[in-house]
Amino acid sequence: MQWKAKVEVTLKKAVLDPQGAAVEKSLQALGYDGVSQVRVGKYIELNLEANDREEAAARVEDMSRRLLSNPVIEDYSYVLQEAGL
Amino acid sequence: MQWKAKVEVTLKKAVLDPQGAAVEKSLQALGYDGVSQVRVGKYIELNLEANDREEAAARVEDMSRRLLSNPVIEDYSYVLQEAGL
Amino acid sequence: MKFGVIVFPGSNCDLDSYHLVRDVLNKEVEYIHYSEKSVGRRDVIILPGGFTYGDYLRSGAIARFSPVMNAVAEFADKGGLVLGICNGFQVLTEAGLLPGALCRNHHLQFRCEQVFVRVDNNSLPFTLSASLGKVLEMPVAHGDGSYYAPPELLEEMKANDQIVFRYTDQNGDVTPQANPNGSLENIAGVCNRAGNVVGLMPHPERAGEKVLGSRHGLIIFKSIISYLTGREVVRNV
Amino acid sequence: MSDQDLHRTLGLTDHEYKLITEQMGREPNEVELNMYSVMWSEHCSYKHSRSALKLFPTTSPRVIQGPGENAGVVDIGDGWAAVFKIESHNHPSAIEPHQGAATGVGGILRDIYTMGAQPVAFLNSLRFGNLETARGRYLFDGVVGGIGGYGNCVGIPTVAGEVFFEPCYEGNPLVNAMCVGIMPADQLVLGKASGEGNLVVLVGALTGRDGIHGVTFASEELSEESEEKRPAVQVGDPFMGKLLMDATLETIGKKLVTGVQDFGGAGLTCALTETASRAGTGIEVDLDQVPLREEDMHPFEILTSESQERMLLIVEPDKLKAVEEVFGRWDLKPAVIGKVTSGETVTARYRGEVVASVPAASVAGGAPVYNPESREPAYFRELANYDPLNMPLPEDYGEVLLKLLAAPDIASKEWVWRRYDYMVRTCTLQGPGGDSAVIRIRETGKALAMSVDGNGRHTYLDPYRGGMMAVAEATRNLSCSGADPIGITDCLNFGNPEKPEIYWQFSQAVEGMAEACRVLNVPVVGGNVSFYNEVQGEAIYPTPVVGAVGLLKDPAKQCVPALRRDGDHLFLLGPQEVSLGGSQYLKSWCGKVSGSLAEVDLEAERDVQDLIRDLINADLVQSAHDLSDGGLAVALAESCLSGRIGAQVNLAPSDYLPLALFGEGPSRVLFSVAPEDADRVSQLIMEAKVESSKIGIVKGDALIISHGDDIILKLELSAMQAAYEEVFSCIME
Ligand SMILES: Nc1ncnc2c1ncn2[C@@H]1O[C@H](COP(=O)(O)OP(=O)(O)O)[C@@H](O)[C@H]1O
Ligand SMILES: [Mg+2]
Repeated sequence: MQWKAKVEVTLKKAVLDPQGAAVEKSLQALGYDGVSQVRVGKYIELNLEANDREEAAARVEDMSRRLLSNPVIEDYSYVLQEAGL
Repeated sequence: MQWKAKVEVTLKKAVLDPQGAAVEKSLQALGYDGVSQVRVGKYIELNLEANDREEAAARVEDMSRRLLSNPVIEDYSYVLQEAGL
Repeated sequence: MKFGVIVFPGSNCDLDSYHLVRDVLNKEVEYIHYSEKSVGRRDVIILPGGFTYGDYLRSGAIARFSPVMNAVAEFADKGGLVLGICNGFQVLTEAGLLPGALCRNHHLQFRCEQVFVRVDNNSLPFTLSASLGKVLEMPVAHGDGSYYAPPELLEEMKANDQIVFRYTDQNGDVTPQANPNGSLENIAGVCNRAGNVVGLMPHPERAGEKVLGSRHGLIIFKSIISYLTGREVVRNV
Repeated sequence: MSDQDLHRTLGLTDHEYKLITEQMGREPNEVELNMYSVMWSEHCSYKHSRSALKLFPTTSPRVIQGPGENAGVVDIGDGWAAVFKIESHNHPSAIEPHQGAATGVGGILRDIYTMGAQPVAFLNSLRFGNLETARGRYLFDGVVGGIGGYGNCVGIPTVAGEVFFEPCYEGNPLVNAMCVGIMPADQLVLGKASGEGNLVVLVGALTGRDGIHGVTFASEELSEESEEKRPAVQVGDPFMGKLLMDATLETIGKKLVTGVQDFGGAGLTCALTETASRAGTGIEVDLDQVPLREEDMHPFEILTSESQERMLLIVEPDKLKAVEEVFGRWDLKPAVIGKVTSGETVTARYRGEVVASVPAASVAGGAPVYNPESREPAYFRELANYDPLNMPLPEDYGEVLLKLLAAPDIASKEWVWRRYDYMVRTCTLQGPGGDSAVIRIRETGKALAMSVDGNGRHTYLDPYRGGMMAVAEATRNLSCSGADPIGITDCLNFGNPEKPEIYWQFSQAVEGMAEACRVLNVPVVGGNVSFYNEVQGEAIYPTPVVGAVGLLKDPAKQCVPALRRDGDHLFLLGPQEVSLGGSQYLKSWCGKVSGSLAEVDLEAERDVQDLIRDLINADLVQSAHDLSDGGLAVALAESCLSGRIGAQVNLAPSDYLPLALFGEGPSRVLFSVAPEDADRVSQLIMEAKVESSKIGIVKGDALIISHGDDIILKLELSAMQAAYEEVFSCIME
């Protein structure tokens, strides 16, 4: 069975996010005041084979930890859905 | 009112995604076979002030088009939720 | 004749353009701070290389909203000459003053090396001193230089002769090996429809002295100078 | 927790705690103890190295500022000065290679412009385990990416470096970053908080919890637990770094600041106590004025945070506005956090209360100096007694040379340096790939040559000679480009100095380096010590790294290794005494790290360097290349490859060809001379009484080496090129 995973990788809260800071300043300069706490991370989409949701989740979990995120500075979260195949 | 927006910015289908290809290759090399169609994009989180959901949506829409994405090569989508303030 | 070099936060080749114009070409040149609302009375505006705003989000994405960019757009609108080098090229595409976009290098690495580019349009103020098909040796130094334009746009650009430079081998042949970053059709530099705004990824300002390895970049500056000199002559008649 | 336990948790010994109470005249409170703990860490206090470092000669008529400030300053004539320093970022890079390396580069950059100098070049020296493991490749790739990422973005070219691979660096890679700057000599500013009533100003990034106790972390061996203790990883922000650099230099240029100090290890605590103690003043700070990135930070966290991209300025009150204007142009807001006081106490207030009040000199300089026990390690004699000349002879020397050329230690590092912008600022006359990099100085018409060198294998086998050889090689590289060495900076990477065997390695290496500096007449003007490079009790090879800077009066005379013209004569200069002990041949071909090093004759070294410089300055040299790893054969191959031309060489009669071809020793230079100059050169060599021989000519498109009547090696350029140039792309991509 084909699954689609959408993984969001974000910098850990305590880790400096210079990119987020620059975007935040820029948005404010563009007149969007009231914008705050901007963080920039990664978004990864992929399809995978797995027999059931549990197996798919386990594999995505595994990939996210090993490759898609850098656990030293990043956290991740994901959603899984059946791929419309 | 405080809102939290989560914006996903992805490369348009027609645009080559070398990062996605590299991640796909690495995943396969790590033994995750059956992984395909990997795409890597950006994930941006931010808080903003707006009186209601509609206003918040309009502003996020606007920022996404003007700054957060480049319409020549990227698409975006977002979700909005009330910030737990 | 007056050159202006825009200094955005994070520009870092501003010095190199400035030095070339002042010390090698002996022309008048001034820096223009990104917060200025006017580019003043200048004949050429250079958007230099560097990492404006750290290249955060996308290269050039934030810089293009600098106050000075409105002035640059107005200046270009009136036919002023605008040259974007490397990051300056990225800023111009982000600002919509040049067509297309610059994406991550296909090998995903920053790459600093000498390349060859061919002049594919020599009817511009920036290239009129070069013969058509002339091959120039210049360095590139960038991580986001892979040129992209959607198919319809590309056709339109070709029809308007907007592709100014292509990466080639030493003999001027467009080959995949000569492409340092995966650019569409080996495109290294483009111009706007009117031909007064040009952007390119290679660094002509780093190829202006023999001790630095090549003087081919001078052709671009000398073209600009003879174009402007010609205009001054006409004006003074 | 009682204070007893707290000081131990913070890495202070009972003895040190007692010293603190003596120096303070009372018990420190928790905040104060934290301040002491970071400043008395090995990283900041140099408590195990200070006595040995005294051996270095640190003065010369050119030296304006020796060790003790953020960087050394050397006169380069015409009213200008060169400023340089090297520093390690080993442990952070082991944890997060990209950010670890990037923040290392950012840190050394700040040390240079803090002095008032415009940074003009970066160099780096790297060591990794092997590239066969995914982790090894990850570290290598990440570190290179981090160095390039920071340097490219701030717009300072990365122009030289070195990379070696040995299993001992597997878990503890070395990342040493060096920066060179230039400035008008009268623009020098020091890290001093002088002038009672002057304002203490913090500018740059917000202060977060990153890197708290980073220095303590750097002063311990890496272990499983260190994972746990690890502070939040520091992330570099080269964009902010560049703004801060440009604006700080502008305030210095406009004489708006009295003192400048960067924030490095130990954060605010270090900046405050060092600037106060250097000036003999005190400082009062209000921690509520420190702009924070995170909420609810404890005073000790504010005082010890190692958030990157921050500077401390000492400003006269009536100049504050002008300072604010300069930074304001880049959207930076200086924060006045305190003022300079009389007395010699640093006092910190938080929410209206005094939370710390410490004697500046005691915190910054009161740590004890240890003279650790030293013991020759058992391995030393054992390995030294090994005789490499017993190894069976190879059948095909061409095959050996190809293997050496393809060894990651020797192979072309283009894969690394093409990721560095080595041209930005358009002053790079010679970038990576030669013996030294050369950067022109627009303002004076002269140029600086620079090189960074160290061979851990050599120092492991013989720390004393290895130390000498590091200094000799770094300066020889400069001499081969025609430049006069004017000073060095050094980074001493060792294991745990509390182990007598490690301390022996350290003190031997320092003695050797000091001796070489004396004879070669180059002062040490700054440096850095990195101890505790150990994983699970296993130390790295003792690895002193030397960064040398030289002055090239006439850049047009700059010489490079590339052979130039068919028919040029090839000379080999220097003593012929070489050894296979610790050689690349022994490592790559025989799989051994053993044997003893060749004798080092420092007088001969000095004569060789003087002579090659004289010959270059007399326009008699077409190319010059220093002989190092891989010996004569590798130097020949490299000279051929960079000149894209072949050579025909005749070896002197030898009983053991591997020694003649691949033996390594100091003080040797391969250079080429136009035929019409050959007699003159021979004459000058004779007059200088330097050993030398004419070994062949530049010719064709192959390297051909014969011994007597036999051709013992013949390799086409293309074959050597394939071996030399494709290694990293193959391994890494
Ligand atoms: N191996 C060494 N050789 C010479 N000087 C050294 C050495 N190690 C440290 N020093 C000097 O000791 C002083 C303190 O070094 P360090 O704490 O690394 O400085 P910073 O805090 O500015 O990075 C500096 O002036 C440095 O040059
Ligand atoms: Mg410092």
